[in-house]
Amino acid sequence: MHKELSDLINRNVTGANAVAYLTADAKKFDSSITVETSHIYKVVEFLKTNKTTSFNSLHCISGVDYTDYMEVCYMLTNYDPSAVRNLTLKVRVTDRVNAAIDSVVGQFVSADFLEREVYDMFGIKFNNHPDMRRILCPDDWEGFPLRKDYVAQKDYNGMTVYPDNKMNMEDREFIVRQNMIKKAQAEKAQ
Amino acid sequence: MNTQVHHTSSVKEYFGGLWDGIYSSLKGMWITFRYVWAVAPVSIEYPEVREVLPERARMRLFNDALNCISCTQCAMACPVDCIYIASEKLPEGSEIKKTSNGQAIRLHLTQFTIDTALCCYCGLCTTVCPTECLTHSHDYEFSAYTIDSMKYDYLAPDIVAWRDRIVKA
Amino acid sequence: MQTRWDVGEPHKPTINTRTEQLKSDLLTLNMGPQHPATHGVLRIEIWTDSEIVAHAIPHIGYLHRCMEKHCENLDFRGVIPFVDRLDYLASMNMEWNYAMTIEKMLGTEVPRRAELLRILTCELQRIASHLMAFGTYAIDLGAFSPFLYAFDYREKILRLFEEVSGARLLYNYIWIGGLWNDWSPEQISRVTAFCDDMEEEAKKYHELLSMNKIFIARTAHVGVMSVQDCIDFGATGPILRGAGMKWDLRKNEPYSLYSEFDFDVPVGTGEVGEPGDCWNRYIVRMREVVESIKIIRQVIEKLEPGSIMGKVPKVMKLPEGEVYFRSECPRGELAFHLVTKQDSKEPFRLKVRSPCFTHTSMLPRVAPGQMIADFVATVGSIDIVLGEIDR
Amino acid sequence: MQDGVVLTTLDEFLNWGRKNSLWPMTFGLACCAIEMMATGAAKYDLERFGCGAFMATPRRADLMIVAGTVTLKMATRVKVLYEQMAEPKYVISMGSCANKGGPYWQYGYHVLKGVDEVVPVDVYVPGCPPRPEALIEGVMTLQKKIANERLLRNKWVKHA
Repeated sequence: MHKELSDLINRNVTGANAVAYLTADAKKFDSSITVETSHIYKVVEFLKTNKTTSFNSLHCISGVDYTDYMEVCYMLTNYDPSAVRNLTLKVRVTDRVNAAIDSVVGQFVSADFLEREVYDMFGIKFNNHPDMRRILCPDDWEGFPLRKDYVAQKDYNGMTVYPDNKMNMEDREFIVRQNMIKKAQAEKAQ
Repeated sequence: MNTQVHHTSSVKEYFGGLWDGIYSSLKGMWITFRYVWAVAPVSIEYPEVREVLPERARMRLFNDALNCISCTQCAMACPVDCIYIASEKLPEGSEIKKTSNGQAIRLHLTQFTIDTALCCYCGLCTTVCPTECLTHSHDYEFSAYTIDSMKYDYLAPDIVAWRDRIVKA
Repeated sequence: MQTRWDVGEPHKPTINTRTEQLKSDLLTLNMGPQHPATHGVLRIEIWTDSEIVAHAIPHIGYLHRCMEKHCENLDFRGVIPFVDRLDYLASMNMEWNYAMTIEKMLGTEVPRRAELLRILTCELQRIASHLMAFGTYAIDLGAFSPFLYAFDYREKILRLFEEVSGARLLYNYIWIGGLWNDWSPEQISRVTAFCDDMEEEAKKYHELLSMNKIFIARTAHVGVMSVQDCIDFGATGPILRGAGMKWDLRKNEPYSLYSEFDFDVPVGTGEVGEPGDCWNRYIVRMREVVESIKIIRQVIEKLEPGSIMGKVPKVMKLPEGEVYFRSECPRGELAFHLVTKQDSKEPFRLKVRSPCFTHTSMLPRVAPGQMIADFVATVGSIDIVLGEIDR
Repeated sequence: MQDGVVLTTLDEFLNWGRKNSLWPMTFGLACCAIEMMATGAAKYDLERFGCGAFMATPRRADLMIVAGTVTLKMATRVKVLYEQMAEPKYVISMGSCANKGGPYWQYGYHVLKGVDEVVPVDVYVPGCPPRPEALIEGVMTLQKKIANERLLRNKWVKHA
């Protein structure tokens, strides 16, 4: 299904160069279509409006951080009992400092919250999104938590995130302290 | 339409609606009123009447330190990392003690603490323990005034006293 | 008739001309993180014009417990207790969906008895979750006694789950490859007894609340969401069915053994009020309880002895790949997007697609033009759980 | 004069009155809130301890049961709610999450490690979630604590 779909996209949306990634074992893994980042809005619009393989709902947008590039996966479905279709559309973002993709809120209203969550967790901004704010973390939160190189901030308006007296440090270093005591007794004995 | 458009209802509609309201409420109230005699009381007077917990209930963790061979399987299986185990090598000549099911204890357990304030009572540690010494007891009455009193050191003598107090399944 | 929910400009205040000069601006109201009607820690910023909601902006994230960051550092068995805590009213369905995602990737074969018992437990969990929704929805509208009835029968289910798994609410019972322990025949007979009582109880709830004139006045024609609206917003489960579309993953994309059972999918037909309003969403949930009882009875007939745990390696190493698995939960379609690296012991990325997350995004579309009391009824009727929204 | 018969009996009477009418505030955060509701429901009835009337506003409540995970975004609200409560106020921290961060302490960048960082806690109820009986036992432990409070004996006698 993915092969013809990617050819269909390439024919209708110029410059989208959709590449279908087919997994060896379809029963175990999902296959997907990777699309050019700048053409994401046109591809989604085409997938929604074309007659033959239409997808009328955006099920989920999930970001994945592969350290050298970040991927945004759009899961499209067709809510029509007669023609049930699912598709995973992928877009790659290489720029980690100010990453930006076109928002698809124009086509699917459900993308509003989903894109805000991808921005909150990965720092990928979405152009012409009605309300580009963090959704889960507080607005003045530093850093983007789900990136692989994320380090939690020390404290957040007065409360320490990892207080030392709660980390059970003395239990973890129990072995280290035992060895030091034994070494001290050994020196005293000599 | 959300904002109810104000329409003047006829006399029949008005009294009909009134009767519907009273009748449907009365039917609901009759169901509740039947509970006075028709249904046995449901609530359990907790301190006096204690419900018998099922055999697999997962309450406070208990470790029978004599049988523990300090293999740290439970510490690795715990998703929350709240089990802290330390053990040391036995000196050469000492005799090897046996656990209840016959396994030899080669390491001497020096520390076995579980921080029940972090524990999520998922039971993954009890399934991994080879000598079945780490189990869930049926004791849920251990609320405390201070947070540090919730870190239980299973080698301490008072824990053995606690063991006799609970009913161990 | 004025369109009820054009998102763009807010609802124009309907003040009659005489008080026009009164320069009354919109009042901002915080249906704050601590509020009896928000089912947890959801904050809705309401701009009201004298009791009519001009527009509403939901603020979530007050229960963001960084679950997806945890899943990147936990081995595959250690993730199950965290998946329980997503939708803590339907933990069994969460575990089952996660277990099926991993089993699809591993290709393990789950024995038939384990698969049947999974359907039994998850349908029981669906009844418990809908009872909870019924109880709290009645409290939102001021009726206290249905809450006590609902919790009385919910305790019976929790007792059964406690005997089987050991915990009352967060079970860690459905493992990857099968189940932790088995149901004894005595427990199965108690399930059939429970199903018979639950059937009468459902009729009693119908008389107690569904047909109550006050309840109908409070919920009929309130918070209407059309089918096209639901599909645009990606709403699923009782909300899509309440709007009138016959869509249930267990029927349309059958997973596990659901294709062997016959049950029908209740749909909001609008016998009271119109399809898509609060009453129809509520009645779809109550009819789903009866359908679940039908499924449980068929499962108990088909049960036969056998092993309950498939062949799963002791240390689980998953090949490289990506899976997106959807299943039908009491609140809608839950899905897990799992990405793994070659021979990894923990998931590289586990994204949870939460139905309540998309249902909350519908509130700004439905709120304008409603009274505040009706807005409370709408929030109650979409039955959201904050653990799943904020993850 | 400190522990004279008059002040002690008066104190006991006051403590008896206050400990048997603790009004909790509906403050459900997460899974423990469901167990708190189950405690308030018919089977394990909290009403038998005079503790069943769940008040919506902090003004009319004198017991705050923190049931669930307190996140950093929610912590400021917990502090504000605590300050809005009338003075003889008590806090029960219910569940591992409220005690010390619970299962979310390791990678929980957004989770407050224990509610006692923002609010003084009287009784910690362990469990995840604690059984309804464990919550009732927590309320009884709090009642023991209230029973021997020294209300009059400290205030009236200045140079005690």
